[in-house]
Amino acid sequence: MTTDAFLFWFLALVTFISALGVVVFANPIFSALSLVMTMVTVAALFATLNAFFLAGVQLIVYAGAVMVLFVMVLMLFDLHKEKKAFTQGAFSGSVKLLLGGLLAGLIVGAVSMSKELYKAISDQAVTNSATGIESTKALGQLLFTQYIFSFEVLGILLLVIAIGVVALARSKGGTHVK
Amino acid sequence: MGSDIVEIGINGIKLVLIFLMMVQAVPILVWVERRGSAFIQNRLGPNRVGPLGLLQLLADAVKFLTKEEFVPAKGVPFLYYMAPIFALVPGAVAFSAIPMATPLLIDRFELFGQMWGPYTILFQGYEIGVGVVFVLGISSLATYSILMAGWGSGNKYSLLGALRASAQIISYELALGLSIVGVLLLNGSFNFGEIIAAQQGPLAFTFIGHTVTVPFLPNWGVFYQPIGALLFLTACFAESNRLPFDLAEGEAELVAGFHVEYGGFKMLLFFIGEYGHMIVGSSMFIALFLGGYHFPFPGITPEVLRYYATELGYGPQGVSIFTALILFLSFFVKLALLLWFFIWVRWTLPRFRYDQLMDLGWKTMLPWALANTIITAIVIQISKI
Amino acid sequence: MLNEAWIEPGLNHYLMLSAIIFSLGLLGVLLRKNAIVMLMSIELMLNAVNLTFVAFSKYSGNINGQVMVFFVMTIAAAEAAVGLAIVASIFKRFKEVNIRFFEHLKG
Amino acid sequence: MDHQTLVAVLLLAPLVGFFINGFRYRKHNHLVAGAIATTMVFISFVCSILLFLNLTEMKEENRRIVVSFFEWLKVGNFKAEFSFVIDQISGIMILIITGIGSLIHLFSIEYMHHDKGVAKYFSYLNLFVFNMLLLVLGSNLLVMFAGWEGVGLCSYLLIGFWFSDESKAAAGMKAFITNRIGDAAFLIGMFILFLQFGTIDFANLNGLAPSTPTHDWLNPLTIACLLLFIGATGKSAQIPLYVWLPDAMAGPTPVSALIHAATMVTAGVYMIVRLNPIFMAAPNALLVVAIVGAATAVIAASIGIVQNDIKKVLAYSTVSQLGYMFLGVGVGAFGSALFHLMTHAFFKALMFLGSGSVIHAMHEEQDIQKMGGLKKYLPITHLTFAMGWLAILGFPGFSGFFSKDEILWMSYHSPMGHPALWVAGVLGAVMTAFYMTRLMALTFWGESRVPKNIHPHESPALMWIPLVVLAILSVIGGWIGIPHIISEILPGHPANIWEHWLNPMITKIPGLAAANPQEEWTLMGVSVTLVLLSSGIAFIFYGKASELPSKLSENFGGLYRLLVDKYRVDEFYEKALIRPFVWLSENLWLHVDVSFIDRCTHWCSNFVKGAGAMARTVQNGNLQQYAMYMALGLVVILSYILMR
Repeated sequence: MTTDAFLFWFLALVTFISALGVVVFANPIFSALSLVMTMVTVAALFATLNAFFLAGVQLIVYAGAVMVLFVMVLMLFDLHKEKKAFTQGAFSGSVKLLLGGLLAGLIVGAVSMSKELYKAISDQAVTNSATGIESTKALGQLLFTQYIFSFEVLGILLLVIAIGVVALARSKGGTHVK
Repeated sequence: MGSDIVEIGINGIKLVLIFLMMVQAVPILVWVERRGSAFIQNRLGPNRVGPLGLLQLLADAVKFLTKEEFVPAKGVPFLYYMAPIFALVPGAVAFSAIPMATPLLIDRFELFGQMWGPYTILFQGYEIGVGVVFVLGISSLATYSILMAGWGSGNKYSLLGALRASAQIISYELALGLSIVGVLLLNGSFNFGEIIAAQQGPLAFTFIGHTVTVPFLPNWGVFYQPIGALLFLTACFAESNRLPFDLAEGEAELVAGFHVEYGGFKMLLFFIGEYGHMIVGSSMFIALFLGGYHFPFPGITPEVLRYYATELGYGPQGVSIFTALILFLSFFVKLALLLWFFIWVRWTLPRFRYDQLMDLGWKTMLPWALANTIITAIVIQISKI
Repeated sequence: MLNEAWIEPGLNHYLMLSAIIFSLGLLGVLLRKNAIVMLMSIELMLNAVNLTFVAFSKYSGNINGQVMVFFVMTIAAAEAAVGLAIVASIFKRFKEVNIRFFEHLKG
Repeated sequence: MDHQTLVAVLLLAPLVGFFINGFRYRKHNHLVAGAIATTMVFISFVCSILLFLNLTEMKEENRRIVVSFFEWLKVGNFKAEFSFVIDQISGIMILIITGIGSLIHLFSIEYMHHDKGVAKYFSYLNLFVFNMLLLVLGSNLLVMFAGWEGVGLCSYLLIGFWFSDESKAAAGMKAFITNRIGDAAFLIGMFILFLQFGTIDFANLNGLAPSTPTHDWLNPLTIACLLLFIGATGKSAQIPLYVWLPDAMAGPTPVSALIHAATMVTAGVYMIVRLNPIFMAAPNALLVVAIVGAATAVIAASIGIVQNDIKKVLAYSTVSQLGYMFLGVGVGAFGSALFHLMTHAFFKALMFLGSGSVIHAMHEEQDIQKMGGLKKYLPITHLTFAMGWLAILGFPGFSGFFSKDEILWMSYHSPMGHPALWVAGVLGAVMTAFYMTRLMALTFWGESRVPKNIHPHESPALMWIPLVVLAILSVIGGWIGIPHIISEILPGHPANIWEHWLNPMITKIPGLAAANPQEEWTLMGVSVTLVLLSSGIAFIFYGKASELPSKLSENFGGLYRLLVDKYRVDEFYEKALIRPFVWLSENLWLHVDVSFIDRCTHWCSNFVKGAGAMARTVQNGNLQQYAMYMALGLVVILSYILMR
């Protein structure tokens, strides 16, 4: 077992457990913290895939901003442990569980039965550089040439959302001292 | 990761050393802060225990360790206990990614009847290609310790303090991230090593085909990015929740914010976390704007030092160790001065009001940082003509 | 069962992991009644998809996948902001974040 | 300015006034609203004058201005341009409408002073002017019909202007519904004309009118003309649809002056004059028109004799005078009818405004039995009213004399006329003289019967200026159409400008013999003498406060009651038409609509509701269930792809 393999299996295990935690913790705050853990391990998995920049962005954006928002909202709402974390209905609940299991089973089965995808090219190209600097540069170049339009649209989307969210969550009278 | 057992061992030892360095800096800083504040406020400060009150540190440590352990009745014990530990981790992890001197070269040597080496040991915890992003990402996790503490304490003041603190940290993280984009653009790299290497020697740059050299100034980022440096330093204050940005623990309104319910050793851990933040911020500032471990005198470059060491008769191993130690000294002095600056500011400036704080972050610093980024990009494009 | 080829991580491993995480997220959406937890489950699903993108990007040597991840992250952040704002509005109105209360929004 | 712009301004100015006052009717007081509305109509008046002057400068053969804005409708070979024509007829009409209109607007400013909805009132008035202009300017029947409906609407709105009074609102509805009957006939007549000639454009229609008249009663042309005439009876208050006009006096008095005396009610006459070649081709229809006109003139006048409401008297007088116009039209004297239309517009508007002034002075008192001796309180009103009185009497030299005498003469002389029609006309004139003198005597002369708590006063200048202007017009208005035989004995022999002006537009009466001056003089003398006699009797009856009227009414009680009850026409309509109709409607409602159609529709809707309820269980708003369906679909599709 090489270090790479050890790292992967360790991270996969932690990811799985914390993802499970998101779904099963009755207290939403623990769910959220569990999700933070998942985010961090997914960032680590990105790093094992040599996507260092994305790992950093994952940490900053997801773990550092989005999840903080979630945790803050949850704490503000002061939701203590819920008596019933799951929606009622034994039948529909079991159907839903079955569906989730089937989906996972189908994909895992399909993937495992397939031949090794892309096995040949695993050690080449920009993505495999040791530091990830080149991959970051390539990412930037792609983003600002081929995907420039999407990038701009995304910027506009963010602006619209910023305005919309402020309008939606605005409280009467404002928060500032007059 | 290393390729054999010795290298792994060395790396492990290195991490422990860096962690210890950070932790051990804290008592000293506490003493400096207390003496320094007294000095600034025209008081005496702790001066009874030991010479200059230096043994006060030990007395404090004993006091912290012997205090009563308790869990708030309405708190969440798991979060309550985890919060101080999480306060420590991001600072330590982030600090490890910052290089403090040139690498050490270790010759082949024999141990346990086996030949090992040669090794190149970096003077930092680990080398990461996109170090800047990594440090930013890791330090953004620090919010969670505050939120966990605030929620886990089961106390309104704690929660409010925690929410304030995390909102503040998120807000200022934006300005922080944007303020360094200028430096990143100039260097075209996320790597601390490359950024620091680019800052050695005298101030020299080319602008539209003209090469300008200022022989008496170092080639530091702060001369290229003064606004960026100022914004970064300010945001660092906010990130570490220190005065004038310590709204989260404003005694007058929130008693003591998220650590109302903490005492004893857990409190100490929070202290270490806060100082850890300061250390990480200062190190990053040094690496990005103050030339890293390079001397402020443009004449004294690592090459010059290596040359002297060779003159003194050291071999390659000795030369590298000599150079690294001297450069580490340079880094250490800069760090000490910056930390003193942090303390100095804390005891000089008054506290902001919360809305002023948010206005400063969103309405002043963010636009300035954006403008700085855009202007830098334009100037870089122009200078390439 | 556990032969050497199985232990060494490859594309398949990442894909399976992401499939499992995706399904967990799906179950979270289907089963939890707290709207915020549902939003978090959606984030989980998006993360699983991101993992797939990065894995394919690495193993096909094509960096475009990482660009997609970049976009997904941005949109996920936006989605989280909007979702939370709506949940906050609902909470203000009903003092409850049970997803069934959102049915009050229908015509 | 070119013609198109002028016409556009002419039409749009009142519309703009309508919008300005209409949108801000809560904000404008009577001065602002009145100034805006009056200015707008005055702008139209100026445009009319400019257009009219343009018209006079043109050559006689093609003296018409046609302005087309856009193609309105085009379905198959049915085509209607949104276009307007200004020729000899409509040129005069727009002068009358905008000229008298501006005077009445001016009068209204003071008259409506105290009303809360004054801006609304002015906006309606402006809208009316716009629609009336549309009516007279339209170059085809469709545009005319648009205006026709528009004036009906405005009439309804203005009659029921004080709708908080239920009887006034009912009067408005009565006018509206009665007009609808006429409008339906008008529309059908229009369709028949289109079927017959393939066009609804006036110029084309008149050009296509057959030169040889048809005497067949069932000829489509005759039927179309009769239907159009029914439309005219509705709008112009002729038998049998005249009942709405007396009730229409519920509206503000200036409205009565503008709409129910000077302009809208003459639309029927205008329409027939406009289509005179068509009508000339259907002499039978014209005969009906003449008989109805004469009958209306007599009957309405006879009702007018016993009315005590000042406005009701004037209303019946209007109906009667409109009867004269139709009599003129019916015997082929289109020019004379139009002439009488104009002079009538002057003196009747004058009298209505005068009555408005009186009512204003009497604090909304309309009963002439409670007036009397107002001469000394309202000198200007009295003087101007007297001018109107002389004009309607047909006192020689006044405008009414020339126009009415012309019609009477033609009804005798024209080959389409008949001595009986002349007799009816003279009878009407005699009665007109009687009741108008009675009105004068009871209102202005004799002893004052004004209640003690009312102190009459002369109206302010804004109200009497229009009166004076109209009085002058009532006197001199007839001088442009002095008949041949009178002009011969006058110094300078003034030409008959009117006849000359209208000549190209009017179809010649076939077989019209040369006038015999002696005969004409005789007839004129007879009618004038009888009229003077009748007014003399009325003066003695009422001016001298004799006992005769009450004695007469006692002796002829049956007749008197019949007259007071207006021949019980309303009651007859109620019994013969309205009740059966209501009965039919009720039965249809209860037995067809409720028990059959509703049941069918309920069954349909219940079916849909049931189906929806079944389908709704799928879409129950439960987000997680939706997500489950999505997951289900995902699993199914995935397994299908994998199993393939």
